[in-house]
Amino acid sequence: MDIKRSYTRSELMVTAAAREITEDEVVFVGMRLPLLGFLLAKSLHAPGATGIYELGIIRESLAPAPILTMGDLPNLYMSHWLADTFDTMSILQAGLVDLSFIGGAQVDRYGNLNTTLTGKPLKTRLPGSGGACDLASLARRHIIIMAHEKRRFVSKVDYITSPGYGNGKGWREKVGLVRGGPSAVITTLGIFRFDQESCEMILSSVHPGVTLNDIHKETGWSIRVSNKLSETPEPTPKELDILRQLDYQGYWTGK
Amino acid sequence: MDIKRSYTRSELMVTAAAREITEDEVVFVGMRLPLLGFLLAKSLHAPGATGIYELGIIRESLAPAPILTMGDLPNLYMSHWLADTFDTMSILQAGLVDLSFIGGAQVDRYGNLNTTLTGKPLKTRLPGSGGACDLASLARRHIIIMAHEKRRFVSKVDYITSPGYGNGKGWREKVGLVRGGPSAVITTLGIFRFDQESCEMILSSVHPGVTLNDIHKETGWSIRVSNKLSETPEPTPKELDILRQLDYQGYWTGK
Amino acid sequence: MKPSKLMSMREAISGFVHDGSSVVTCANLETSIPFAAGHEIIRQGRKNLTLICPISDILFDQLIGAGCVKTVRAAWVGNVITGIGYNFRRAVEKNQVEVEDHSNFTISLALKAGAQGVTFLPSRTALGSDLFGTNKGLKTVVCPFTGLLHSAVAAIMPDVAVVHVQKSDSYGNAHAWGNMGVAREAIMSSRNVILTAEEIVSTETICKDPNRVIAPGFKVSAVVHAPWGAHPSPVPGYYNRDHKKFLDYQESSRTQEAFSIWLEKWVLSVKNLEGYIAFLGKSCQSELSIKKHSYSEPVDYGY
Amino acid sequence: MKPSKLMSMREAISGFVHDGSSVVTCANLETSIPFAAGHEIIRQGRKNLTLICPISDILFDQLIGAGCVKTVRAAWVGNVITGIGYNFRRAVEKNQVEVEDHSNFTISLALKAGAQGVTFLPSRTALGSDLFGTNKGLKTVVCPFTGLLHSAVAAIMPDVAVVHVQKSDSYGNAHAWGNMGVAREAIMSSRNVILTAEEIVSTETICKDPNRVIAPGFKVSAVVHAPWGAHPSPVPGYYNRDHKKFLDYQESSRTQEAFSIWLEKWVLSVKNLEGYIAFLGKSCQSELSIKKHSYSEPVDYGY
Repeated sequence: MDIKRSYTRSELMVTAAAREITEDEVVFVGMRLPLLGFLLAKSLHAPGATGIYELGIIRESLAPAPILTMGDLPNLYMSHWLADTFDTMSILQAGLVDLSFIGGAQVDRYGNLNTTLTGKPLKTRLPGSGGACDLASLARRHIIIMAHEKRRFVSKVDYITSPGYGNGKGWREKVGLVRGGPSAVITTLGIFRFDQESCEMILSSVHPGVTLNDIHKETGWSIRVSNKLSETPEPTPKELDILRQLDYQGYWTGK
Repeated sequence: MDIKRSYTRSELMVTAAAREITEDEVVFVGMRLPLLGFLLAKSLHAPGATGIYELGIIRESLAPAPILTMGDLPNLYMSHWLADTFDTMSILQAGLVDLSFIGGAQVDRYGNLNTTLTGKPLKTRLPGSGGACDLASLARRHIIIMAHEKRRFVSKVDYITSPGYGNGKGWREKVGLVRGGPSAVITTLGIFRFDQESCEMILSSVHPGVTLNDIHKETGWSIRVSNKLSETPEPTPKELDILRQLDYQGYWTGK
Repeated sequence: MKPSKLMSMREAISGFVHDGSSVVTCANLETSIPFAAGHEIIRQGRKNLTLICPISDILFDQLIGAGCVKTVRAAWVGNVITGIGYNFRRAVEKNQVEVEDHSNFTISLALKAGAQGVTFLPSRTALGSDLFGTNKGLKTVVCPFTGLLHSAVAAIMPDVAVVHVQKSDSYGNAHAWGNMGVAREAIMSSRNVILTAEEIVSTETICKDPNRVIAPGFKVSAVVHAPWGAHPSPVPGYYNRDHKKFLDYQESSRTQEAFSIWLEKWVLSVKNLEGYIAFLGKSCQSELSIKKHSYSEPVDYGY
Repeated sequence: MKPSKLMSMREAISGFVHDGSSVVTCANLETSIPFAAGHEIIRQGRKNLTLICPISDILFDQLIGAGCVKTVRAAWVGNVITGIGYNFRRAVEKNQVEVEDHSNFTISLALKAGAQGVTFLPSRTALGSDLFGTNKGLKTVVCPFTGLLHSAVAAIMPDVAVVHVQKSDSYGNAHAWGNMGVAREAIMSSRNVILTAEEIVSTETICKDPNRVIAPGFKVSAVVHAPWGAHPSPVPGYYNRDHKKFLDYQESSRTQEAFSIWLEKWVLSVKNLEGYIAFLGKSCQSELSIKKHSYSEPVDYGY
């Protein structure tokens, strides 16, 4: 349904992710779409944001050349600190990371995320947590980016790799988590936020061309809809221009 | 009583300390006499010994110029690793340190050492543990170097800064220490070792010119004497020559 | 003079990686991955290895596909640029490989504990997650001062670490720069350490900059000269990432049959690193080489 | 552009070190001791400070003698080259200063815990010692995997760290080299951080060698240009240790009267670092300067 539009669904998602980043925030940057979202925000409205990468990289400037993975040498060049993974994790655990982005295979109504095992019994093997569990546990807030399909949007995930709000309000405190939780879910169909009272996911905006019915059809539970439901703003020409420089081969956002 | 001799008591002690170091050992080096002892051993019979310094220094070569403290810049120059204090302590805790030397104000029959508080009630304030408690807890063996005076050689120390064998055999295991314990005490009067059965200090050799009576007079308990009691070998001319180059102002061993 | 630890890749692997060994590698995460050492492990036909690391960018998948692996203790196994590791998935789903599920932080903590000589370390991560169900090295512990619940991570002490560095002398005194991942923990927690190095240099070169040293030389068991030994991953100061090889690997590993062809072509038939470099070809090397140099400024360690 | 954090020593101390503050300093142990910052604390008449570090080579003794200190959390307080710290001994024996007795490792662990965001860390050190009796931040904890007893060290999170480095930009991105002591832990565990630096350099100079960076700039609150700011302790790359000043300090601190004279001469009457350097004199500076330079070789961070 994006055929008539001048941008791809991935471009819309990356742009939405970028807009979640505020100037001067410390962002723990993951791979693929989150990496692009961070670079886009740095290029536009949040030039003062600091990027932390789990490999042991902190940088305040943009890499001087396009990068496909966070370990590409332009991402090390003229960075502000090259250190241990443990250093970046300590910064995260100490509460110094404002925001992170994670992706997943399965999410549920409380924002719990699964990237480890699916099926009942658990039988389909996925790559695993990486740093996602740590980011979901320890960042001040985190944002989930993923494809919106019924098999992925389930009432209860098969396995909690990255804790969201568990089974609702108070759960994080009860299990011993010191802060954080998901603040948004950006999907191929819309943007979701979390109800402060119930900690349940609420549809906040639908992407242009997407209907409420599309969302209900692809969601495995009866999703609540915000009474201030809006349409996700489209990427601006400037955003698209920068994004296409960053992903100049269209590798991540070309389709 | 050293007046007739060609070396000072301190020179004898440093030489004795140096002889405890075996080729290729990893030695955690403390300040003052232990530092000299290590440097002397490195210069003579143990050129392959590795020195670890709590400041965060590992070096396999001798410093190229005389040093008075371990942080003197010649001790950093061309060293093999400059790192964190925590790195050196982790190496120690992991069991990779063969030997260390510590000094103290008060020692008892089980080799417990006090460098914190003396008196009953505790009222005289001393500088404290530094790294000594860690070395006594975690090195494979440690050697105590100190002046031999009755007020310092007491049946039971007023405060255990650096654990020896506690109250005897099995104590270290009981309190949770994973290895180690003192292997020798080098004093101004003699060299003491520890009985494997009782873990009690035993006089092993007396320094030239020192009588058994001198030692009994200056020891606050009835010290046991080895049935293989010997005289501490004097420093050789070569040892003295090197030592006087290392401590060229006679600052540590001049008197 | 201490004895040299310099040896061939064949000697290092046969001397220190045995059937059933636990091996920590890929410790820099996405950079300086010791592919050459990993491929030699495959050629020597090692079995029942336990592989340990946070994330492994296709090397674990290759070792698994070649049948060398029994257990994986890791946070993520796959192909960073494309996602899924197909050999990994196949082997786990057929119960040929067991997984101990970590996060990047818990595996770092496990190796850190091993490096520090404690049997566990506390953290605030992973609480409430199901990692506790698929990893016996995770429990909880209560802080004796605050009463706060912490996750407790059991120490890991691998039999051997395989780490790729930029420069080493013959005794294992080595310089590494760039992102360090868990390379220091890998070296300090392991009983034996194999360093593969882009360059073998004099001890003097190393000691001129002791803050650049990765770990004390006395921890190192073997030093192997391995130029291009981390290709297709990048090595700071030496070569860029060969993205195409990682992208192509997706198709080359999608089926067992495709993987067998890949394995024969890139590992078995090239015999050793020299053969691999020759097969790679000069134009590929030239393409990946550092074009825009950026040198650190000297600092003074004089007196 | 981010705002500059560069300020005068007076501004930095008055802005971030208050009466009653807990201060970690002397974090490199015997090198790069921030004497200039410490003397400014004395001149500003701070009271009831808590001082934190492993060993403090005479600076803690000076701050105690000047009446700034209420509590010391440390492993060793004295004069490294001569032993006893007389002001420290006098103050403790008169119950003017309280001591929390650490070992070098336990204080490192306490700061490490603070830096890592956990409330304690386990260790195998100090078990059986009487440190547990004079330090409420030491308890024991049982490993949930092995049942082994460990010492538990409570986290310390100081109000402010004062650390001397070789080079910093105006934003707190700094290069440090030499032995690092607990400087990294000091910076990462503290709420505010004052860096005093031999040289203020461009951000470009720092970013040319990011492995040389001591900690992320965003942790730093104030940057002070302080050449000779660590005299009489040594600073790698800048000046040697002034042994004579440490030796003389033994007599200058043996009595309260002698110390008053020393304090007037070296701290109160010199007004600031510029006055101190002038008072020190050119020939002393020349004597301490680096004679035999030894520069690190450049490494390439290009792409």
